[in-house]
Amino acid sequence: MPPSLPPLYPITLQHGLLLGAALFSVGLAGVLAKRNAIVILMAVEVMLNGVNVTFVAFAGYLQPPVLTGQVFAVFVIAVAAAEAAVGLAIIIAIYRLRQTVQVDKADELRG
Amino acid sequence: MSQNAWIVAALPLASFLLIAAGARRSERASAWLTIISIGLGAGISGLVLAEVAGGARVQQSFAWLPLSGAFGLSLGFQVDPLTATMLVVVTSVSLLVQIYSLGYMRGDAGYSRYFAAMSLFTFSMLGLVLANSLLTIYLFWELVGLCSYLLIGHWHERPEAAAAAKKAFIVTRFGDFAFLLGILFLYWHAGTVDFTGLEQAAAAGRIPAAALTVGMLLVFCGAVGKSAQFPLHVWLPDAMEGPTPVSALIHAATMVAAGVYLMARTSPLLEHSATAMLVVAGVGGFTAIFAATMGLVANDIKRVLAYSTVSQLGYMMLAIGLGAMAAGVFHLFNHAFFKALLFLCAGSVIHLMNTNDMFEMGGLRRQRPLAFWATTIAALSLAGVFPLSGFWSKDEILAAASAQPLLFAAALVTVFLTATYMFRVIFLTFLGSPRGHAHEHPEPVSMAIPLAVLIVPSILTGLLGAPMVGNPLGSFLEGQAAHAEFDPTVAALSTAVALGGILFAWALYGGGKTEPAARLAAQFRPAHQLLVNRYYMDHLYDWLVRRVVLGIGWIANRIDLGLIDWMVNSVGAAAVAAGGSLRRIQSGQVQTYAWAFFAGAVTLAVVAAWPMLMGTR
Amino acid sequence: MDVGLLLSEIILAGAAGGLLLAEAFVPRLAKRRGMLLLATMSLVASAIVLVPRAGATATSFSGAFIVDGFTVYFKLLLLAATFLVLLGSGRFLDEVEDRQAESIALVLLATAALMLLVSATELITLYISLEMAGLSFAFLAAWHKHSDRSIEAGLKFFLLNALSSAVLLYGMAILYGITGETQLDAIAGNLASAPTPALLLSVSFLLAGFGFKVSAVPFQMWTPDVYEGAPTPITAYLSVASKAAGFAIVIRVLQTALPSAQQEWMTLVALLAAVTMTVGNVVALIQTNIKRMLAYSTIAQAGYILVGIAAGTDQGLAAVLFYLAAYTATNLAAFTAVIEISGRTNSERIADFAGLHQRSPWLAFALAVSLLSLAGLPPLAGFFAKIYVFWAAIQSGLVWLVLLGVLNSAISLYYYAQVIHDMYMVPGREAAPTRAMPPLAAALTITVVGVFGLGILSSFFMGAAEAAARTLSQ
Amino acid sequence: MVIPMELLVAGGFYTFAAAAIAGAISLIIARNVFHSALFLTLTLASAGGVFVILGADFLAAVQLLIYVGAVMILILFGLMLTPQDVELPNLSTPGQAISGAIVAAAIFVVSAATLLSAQWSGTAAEPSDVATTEQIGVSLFTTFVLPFEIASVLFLVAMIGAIVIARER
Repeated sequence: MPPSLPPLYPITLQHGLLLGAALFSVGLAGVLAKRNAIVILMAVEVMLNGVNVTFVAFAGYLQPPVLTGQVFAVFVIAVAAAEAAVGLAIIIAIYRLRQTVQVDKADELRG
Repeated sequence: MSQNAWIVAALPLASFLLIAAGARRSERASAWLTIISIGLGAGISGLVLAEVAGGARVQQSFAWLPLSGAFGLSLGFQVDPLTATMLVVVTSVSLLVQIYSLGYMRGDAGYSRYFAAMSLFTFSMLGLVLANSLLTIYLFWELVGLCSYLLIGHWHERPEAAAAAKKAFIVTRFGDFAFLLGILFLYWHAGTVDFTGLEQAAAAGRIPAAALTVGMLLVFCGAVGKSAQFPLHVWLPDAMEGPTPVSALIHAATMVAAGVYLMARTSPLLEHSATAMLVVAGVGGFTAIFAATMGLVANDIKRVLAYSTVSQLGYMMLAIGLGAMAAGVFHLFNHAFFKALLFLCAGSVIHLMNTNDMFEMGGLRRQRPLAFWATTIAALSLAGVFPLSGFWSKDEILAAASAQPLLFAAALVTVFLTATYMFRVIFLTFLGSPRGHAHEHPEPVSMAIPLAVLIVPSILTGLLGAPMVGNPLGSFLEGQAAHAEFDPTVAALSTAVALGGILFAWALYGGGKTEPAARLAAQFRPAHQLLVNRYYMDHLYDWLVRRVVLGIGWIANRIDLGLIDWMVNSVGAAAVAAGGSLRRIQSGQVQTYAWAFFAGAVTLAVVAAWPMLMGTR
Repeated sequence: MDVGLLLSEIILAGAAGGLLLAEAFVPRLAKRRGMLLLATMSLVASAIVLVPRAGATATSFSGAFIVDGFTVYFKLLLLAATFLVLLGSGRFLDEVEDRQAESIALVLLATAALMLLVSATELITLYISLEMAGLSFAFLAAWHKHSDRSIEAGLKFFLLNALSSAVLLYGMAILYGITGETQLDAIAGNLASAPTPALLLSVSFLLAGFGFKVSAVPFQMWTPDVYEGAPTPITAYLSVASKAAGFAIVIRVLQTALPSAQQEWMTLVALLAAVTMTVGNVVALIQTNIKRMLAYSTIAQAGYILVGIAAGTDQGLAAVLFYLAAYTATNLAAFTAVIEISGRTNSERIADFAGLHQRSPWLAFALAVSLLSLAGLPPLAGFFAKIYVFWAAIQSGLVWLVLLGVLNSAISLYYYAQVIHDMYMVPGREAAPTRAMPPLAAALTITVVGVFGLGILSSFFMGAAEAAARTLSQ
Repeated sequence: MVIPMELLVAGGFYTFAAAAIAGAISLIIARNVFHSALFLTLTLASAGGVFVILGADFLAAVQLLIYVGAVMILILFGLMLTPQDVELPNLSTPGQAISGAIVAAAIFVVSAATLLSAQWSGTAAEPSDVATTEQIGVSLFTTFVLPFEIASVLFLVAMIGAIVIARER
């Protein structure tokens, strides 16, 4: 079955999925295109939000309703918070050594 | 006990591992670990033998490399009369030799190494004896070869010893390679390498007759290498470069007997191929007489014994080739004891004189009376003089050969030659007046005891196969009441021939004189030269290696350099070049890595959905 | 709800907490030897708790957590690997003197996380265990925080790990959307018999996410950099424990949740296996740093292991389980030797291993044995592992993959043998022989014995692996 | 005039969705990292709005509390602890940025096409609008108590590690 865009309204599952995919991809573009490690971290958060939107969309529309998707999203948010802390700790440590947070400067290990 | 017969082999392995792990720092510990482990093994072997005599049989194997389908390899052990007999021979001779080594090797720099290798060797030999399949036997076969290499080259700082070790290794490799081919060949046709499985397949006619012949001949090649049969006999005399106890144990009593054991073990298969049997008998008979003639002129006491070993192994092969497996094993059994005794006596006089050359000995009867009497008894036994042990087994073989005039004649001549060269040794070494300088040092008790002990079986073991007690060993091995083929005419004839040989030796060397022999040698100079130069076999091999093999090697090398090398190098260069370009992708940029990651994920998704996109699913 | 099933993990977490508290409140007591003793005791206790569980399958926490033969096999492997890594970590702990307790505690917590991961049968539990392990590894890789290379390794691992879990999560979200379930067996129950494109998208994303954990090409690119930059004991730990758990969860998810797409995932895994072993071996050819070379070697090994998964049979699974045990022993032997050698020479260049045979024969021997096992030479563990895996693949008709695998093994011999050649044939500079710390020597001995034992007695261990694999397919 | 509920929902969804995507794109385009952080806040908050529309009221609260409240503060601290030239550099090399965009687009096309073409069995016409807070709360302490407990240990790991790695010594 060829993919087709959902109708303008009402809002359906497909709308949510499309938004999720869009956020995921835009976040990915940010990860691949930005140099600043902290901004990359932010872009990762955008990707995770894309996934969360997908989860919530499924949780909202699936019949019979199962909230597992929302619970999953709660955990994703929790992990994202921990991840941010971990990432920032490492970024601060690398900044202390090199006075920069540009990821393309971290290429001593290669080959 | 026979259910756990593997313990017999495990004990010396444990002692080897303990020595390697640290006991090597103490010479005393190394030696006693070896002796105790083998001693225990000998005790257990006795129990096993008793149980097997009572009817116990064991057959155990476990899947070593379990693969589903038709393949998969298993290892295992079996206990039957042949195994039980061999266990006793190997452990008891090994035990006595180890005790002897205590004194003989004293002061040697590699004392612990020697005992470690001896432990490993005993383990391998016992494993070989216990093996229940050709594959298992082959593993231990190779291990035995490795130990032999280590022990011949024990004094590796001596170039002759190093060369001899290498020669032994390489020559036997030829046989081993054929053996391996034979195993694969039989496996191909029978689908199993277990002895019982092979026997059933052969009995049921599931192996084509021609295939069985080819397979058994290939297996026999392995035995030819290990048991130093013509034309792969050249390594054994050189192997005398090793310490004398090594010669006694592995180049007389046990390891070289592995070939005979292999043929005895596979004799149920061999019996299905008359051609293979004829070849085995022919090679055995020829080797017997061929090696004996070379023994006539060697001056190195150990070399004479080595030729004698080759010759006697030929006897055993002859018996097996004639279908008299029990007679062959009986001879192996007797030979192990009196040949070990001969070597240990030789070691005793070598220890005293510091030379192997009999023409530098003479008159040693007074200094080493025990060795003299032991040698005489063992020599009489070897020559087959009634009623010593060698008489009974040799006569059984002769009786078996009596139907084949040519083989019978060869065997009979060999009896004469055997008696001659053995008494030549005795006259030159022990009688007459001293021709060399003895380093007067007393013989250690540890060396005397094994000599004294070994005299007993050299006299008595023949009774196990004697007809008047009903040939118990033969019945045991054959699994049915076997009557010894005893032919009074043959017995009388062989005894007479042996006595004739002794008299001939007396005429030439009696009382330690050497002139008659020298005169005879001058008279038959070409023949003498031929014998002294060992039928130029070594020269022939040398020439072959230098001209033919090296020539082929040169051509192969050209091809190798030109073609194969080029191919290998190209593949290698391509791989390295590919590595180089892939390495550039590994740029150190984390975002490149992330990019590759997602590109890979998309690719996976597309590949996964491809059949659906194409509508094929 | 049987909390007792969690006991082995709780013991480890408790020991980690105990270490941290001890360091905070009674610093005088928190000496390295005592801490290591506590840690190893907790590992042993954890193993003792586990062993009786091997016989029966038990689930708990609404089916989110399972203990069966399969999980016990992997958990014991993880515990053994952690134990050996801790034994060999003396030098590393000296270097991070001010944070020893945290180091050991993090390793224990990472092990607990991997054990939870192995037992997870529900996507949320699986995800959160995976993240816990991943974050621990990011820290541990960056643990030499004053070293440019270590911190760079940490950053790279952290970023790529976050991305891989994002993709994994997306795959899980889609799977959840298709089935409305997060329990693996319920997912399998709700899946239609024929796979849909959405399911295949999910499978692809899941494979990408897991591919990161097991270093499958092209998701492997973090591996060499992180292995080189991270402290060597951590590299050793990553290369065996993380990888074993990664394979455990790949197998669990593919087998339990996705049998309906088996044909498709077998194709994908076979493809990954082919690319992974080839790239790993080819790039390893030109490495000059031993840790980097071993990193590419582990990538290649992951390729061989994937061959067994691609076979898709019980026999293939058993072969994979055995392979992982053999690989754990072998790789730990190699890394433990490298820890000691590079610690002495202060160099990780392969060229500096020249003449090692004279300076430290035992180390050279251990490294040579492990490299030969990695190359797959008999009678070492690696040889039998390869035989089993390849045989299972042949039985599934993947002859082309096995041929490629054999070709790869031949290529690999070249770079493994090069190191051995340098150690034994090339004269090196003189250096006073020193003695290794006893725990490290013990770890080295245990692993080398393991490499021989797993090889010679392979049928025995293969039996255990088969039993473990059977519990999964039941 | 009564505006149908459907239309209201649709309007809200599109507003929040557009804001979320616009925020995400601006995050990439912005040259100043602080601006990026603000755009991230916009995206996160808008995603929270989408959650409300999709019937996840509790999750929307969590999103605002944790993301906007905690994570954003953390990121701002991170930005301030790593003072540098906040303007440049911005994007990676053109090659990296363009190939990155291509792969991101490919991911979008593949996932969107697959997800839109799929048959989602038994989906409702509109999201259920029961109150979720209690249900989620209960399930966190029953069905999902194990991941909940693991998450607490995960935070312990993050805490230990962050303290060790980020502290000055």
